[in-house]
Amino acid sequence: MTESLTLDIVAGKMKEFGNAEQVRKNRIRITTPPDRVHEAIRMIQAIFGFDRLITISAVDNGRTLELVYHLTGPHRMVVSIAVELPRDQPAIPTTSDILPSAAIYERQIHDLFGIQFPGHPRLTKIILNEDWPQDEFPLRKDWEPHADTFYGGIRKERI
Amino acid sequence: MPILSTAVSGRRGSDMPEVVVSIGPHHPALKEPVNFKVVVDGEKIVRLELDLSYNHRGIEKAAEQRDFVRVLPLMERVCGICSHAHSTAFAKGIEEIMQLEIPPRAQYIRTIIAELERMHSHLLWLGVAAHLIGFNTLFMWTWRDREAVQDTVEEMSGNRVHYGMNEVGGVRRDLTPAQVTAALGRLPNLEERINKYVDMVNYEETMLIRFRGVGKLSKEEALRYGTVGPTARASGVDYDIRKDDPYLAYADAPWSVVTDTNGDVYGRTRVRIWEAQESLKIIRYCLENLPEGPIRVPAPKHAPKGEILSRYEAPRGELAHFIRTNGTDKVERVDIRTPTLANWTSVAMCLVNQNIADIPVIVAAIDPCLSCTSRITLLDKRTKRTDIISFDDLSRRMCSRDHGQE
Amino acid sequence: MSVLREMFENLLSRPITILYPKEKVPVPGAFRGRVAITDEKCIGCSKCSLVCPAQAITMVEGQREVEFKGKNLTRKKRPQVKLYKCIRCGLCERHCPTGAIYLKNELSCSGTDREMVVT
Amino acid sequence: MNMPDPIYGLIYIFIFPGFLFLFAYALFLAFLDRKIAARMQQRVGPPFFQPFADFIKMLGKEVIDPAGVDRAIFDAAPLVALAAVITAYLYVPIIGNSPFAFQGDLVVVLYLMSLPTLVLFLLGWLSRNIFSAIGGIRSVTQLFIYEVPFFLALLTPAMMAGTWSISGIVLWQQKNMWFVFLQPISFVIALIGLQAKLERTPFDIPEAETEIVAGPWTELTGRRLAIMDLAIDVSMVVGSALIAALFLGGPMIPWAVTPIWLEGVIGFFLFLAKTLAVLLILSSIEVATGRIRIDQLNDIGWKYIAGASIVQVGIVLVMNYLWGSA
Repeated sequence: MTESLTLDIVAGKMKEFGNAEQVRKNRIRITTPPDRVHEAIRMIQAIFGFDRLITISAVDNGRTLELVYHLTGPHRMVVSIAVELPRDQPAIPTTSDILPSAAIYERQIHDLFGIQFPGHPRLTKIILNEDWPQDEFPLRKDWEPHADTFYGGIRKERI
Repeated sequence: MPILSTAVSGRRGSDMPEVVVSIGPHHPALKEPVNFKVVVDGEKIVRLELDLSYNHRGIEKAAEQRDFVRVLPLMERVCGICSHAHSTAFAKGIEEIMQLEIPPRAQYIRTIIAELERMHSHLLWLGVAAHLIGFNTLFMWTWRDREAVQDTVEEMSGNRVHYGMNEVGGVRRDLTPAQVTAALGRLPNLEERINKYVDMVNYEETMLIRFRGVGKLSKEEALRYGTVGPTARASGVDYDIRKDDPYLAYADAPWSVVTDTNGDVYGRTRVRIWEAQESLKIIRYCLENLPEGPIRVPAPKHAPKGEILSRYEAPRGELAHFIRTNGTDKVERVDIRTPTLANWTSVAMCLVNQNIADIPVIVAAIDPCLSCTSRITLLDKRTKRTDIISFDDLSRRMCSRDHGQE
Repeated sequence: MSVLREMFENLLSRPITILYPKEKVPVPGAFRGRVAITDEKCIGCSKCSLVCPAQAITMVEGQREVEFKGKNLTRKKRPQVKLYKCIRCGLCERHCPTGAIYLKNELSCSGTDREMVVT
Repeated sequence: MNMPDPIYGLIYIFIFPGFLFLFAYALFLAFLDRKIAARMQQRVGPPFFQPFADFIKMLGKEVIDPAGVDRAIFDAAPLVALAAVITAYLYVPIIGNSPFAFQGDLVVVLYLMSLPTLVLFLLGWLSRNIFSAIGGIRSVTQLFIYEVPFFLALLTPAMMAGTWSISGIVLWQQKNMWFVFLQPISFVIALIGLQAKLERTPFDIPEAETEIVAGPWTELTGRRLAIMDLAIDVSMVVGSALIAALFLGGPMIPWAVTPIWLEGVIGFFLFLAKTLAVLLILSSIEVATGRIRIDQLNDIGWKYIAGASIVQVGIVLVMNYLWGSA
């Protein structure tokens, strides 16, 4: 276990990507614009040795879609890189080329929130069945099942 | 996924269509619905496609519509084996957002249940792994000894699977001195059995021959593919949330992170059974040093606005609940990243170039919990033709080739 | 060969499994089993139906004179549990102010009647 | 070889110790096998009529034909397997020597006992199911691995006794010594080979349920499954009786008993005791091990088991030479 990181070090190095804040002990959150996420992750990997992606969380907060990349490393510090995406046509470059384990989370988010990840090798249905209707993203707040749509599996009137 | 193409060895110069063995969603080796389309060459796996979407239940959506009292039973039902893990991870996150200080007795009780759960999960896994290699005796024995753990949990919580011990602010049931004594009374016997299994895992030839060198994952790969839990620790990655980010009573109890350098199924088996030994230590410590005091604090109905990444070391690995609240009595979003989901990438990687006979063992080695996961992965970028071929094609192919061992 | 030794030891000892319907396992006292309601104690506050995660509890007509904290009240409704919707989580027991609804340590059997209710 | 009295022959074939007894004993052995395994795993295990009940039940179940399967062959194949093993049984000494014994019956028995495996391959092939096909191929691969050492192991007693007749080998043992003491390596290999022939762990590779569902058995239903199951149970009886005859002295005792029927009765109980002993060993092997992979079996089979059996053959030749010259 190496030296634990403090907010000051991380904030200093990552200043150009956005402001960092200490959410709680050993959690740091950096808010950054969408187009810089790739760069920020590569930077944080290179400087601090963050070698593992815990997860990518997606949140629909009603106005925008938020993505939070949680990374950790040998110093056992969790750095969360948060971005906000517009609700219409949300897209963000994939990180699966630098973080292989991100591919599976990105596909999941693509399914449930409809966020596009340009550059992703295979962005097909992962969590929903193949015959799930296009353009319906069940974890968005405004999603309502339609009575006349077939969602695959069991018809709605039988749910 | 681009990573796969490097690992796939080219087929040995034949234009024959590839044989696709479709395993699952109903198959005796699989305890839960999952589908593998395994492309094989003789008995060797060329690559595989996983399809895990058979029981998506929309729990994350359902959780957004329930208040904090009613969401905990739902969280428990994410998974049967690690039910306490999910409900504790969630309760822990909500409590942190609410800034509640949980009484130490509640912390200890949660720890006891969590470690009992880990122990029963690991014993169950050992049994399943033994069953998958046809060693049914060990399967029966581990499950027999697992009953002792289950009985303890049942006595404490009232149920064998869905313990229902957690609520926001503490635990629901207290441990009576009689229960503590009974639980402590069961431990020596259990310890003896677990030590026996440690011996068996290390020296039993019939297991060594099937587990050694199967599904190997180096430390770099384990990190790269984001593996968690015993799978990662078997490859020498000493990530354990209980040490890295101590919660409950893990900071007090004497225990150490178990790692192994083998990185194969054998290593994962050893890590799991050693972890069961560590669990015993924690349980004994917690039962003996159970602090007095209340078991819960009153929790407010509403949680303030906030977000938290609640990490928990479930039996299968790191479980992460990302919780966002919005000031009401419901969560705005709970994003559950289960350990199995994190481990799938590595499974797909280590299956390549192994034998068909090893599929169940390798898949089981991460202790997959599909009811937690329920996702699809289709791991190949290359557009090679992989139709499910007709039987005639198969027989023609098989007749035309030498079917000796390769 | 510890396996061989244990095998032959087991061969001579009693089996650990039981023939279920003939022999019964002891059920611990704290077991969360079939739900039961003591109608005399119920004050009709409908807390149980609010916390039930499976929404198995509905409040039905059941007027009755009840006593709660020394006061005499008239309750309007009483709970009714759909037994096969109940997941036996015990939240109703935990939140009941009078202890009228509780879980017995009796196994809740499977059945074919989906509409079976406990009142 | 003198033909037996026809009525005695009929009774021998059909009632005792022929088919009727054989089926009962085969099902009893199947029960015992399951019970021993269960008790070793500390389970209660099945009641004694369970295999019989299973057999009757499966006879009554619907026979399902996989799409496109050749019904006639699919129906006939299990019968062929059953017929082969019960024919083999007639040559194995049960109460004294078999009345049908002839010079060279050992070879016939070995040949007939290989048939169920080939039938399994055929069934796997005919099922038009990928698991069955893989299972069938595995069963033939396994056949090639264990058959050579198994045959060598069973032929070494014949080489030493100087006869190809099972009865002759039994008689030789009555005069001299059980082959289990003379050829322990062969005995062990024969047990391993029998385990592999019966496709029991650690050699249940062709029907590995956690890998390929049930291998060739996947598409068997109803009476086909019942008959095939019975054929395997019968070949367990035949196999253990054969090992008892070749290595454990068969139903003979080294001294003469005056009334001829008493000798038969004693022989019968010796047969029971010896087959049960063989079954106990086979069950213990099954309980104590897990399944190995086919490539590992290939490795072990050709490297060690075949090697050991050739060494045993060499030892026998040397012993024969020494005894011959002495």
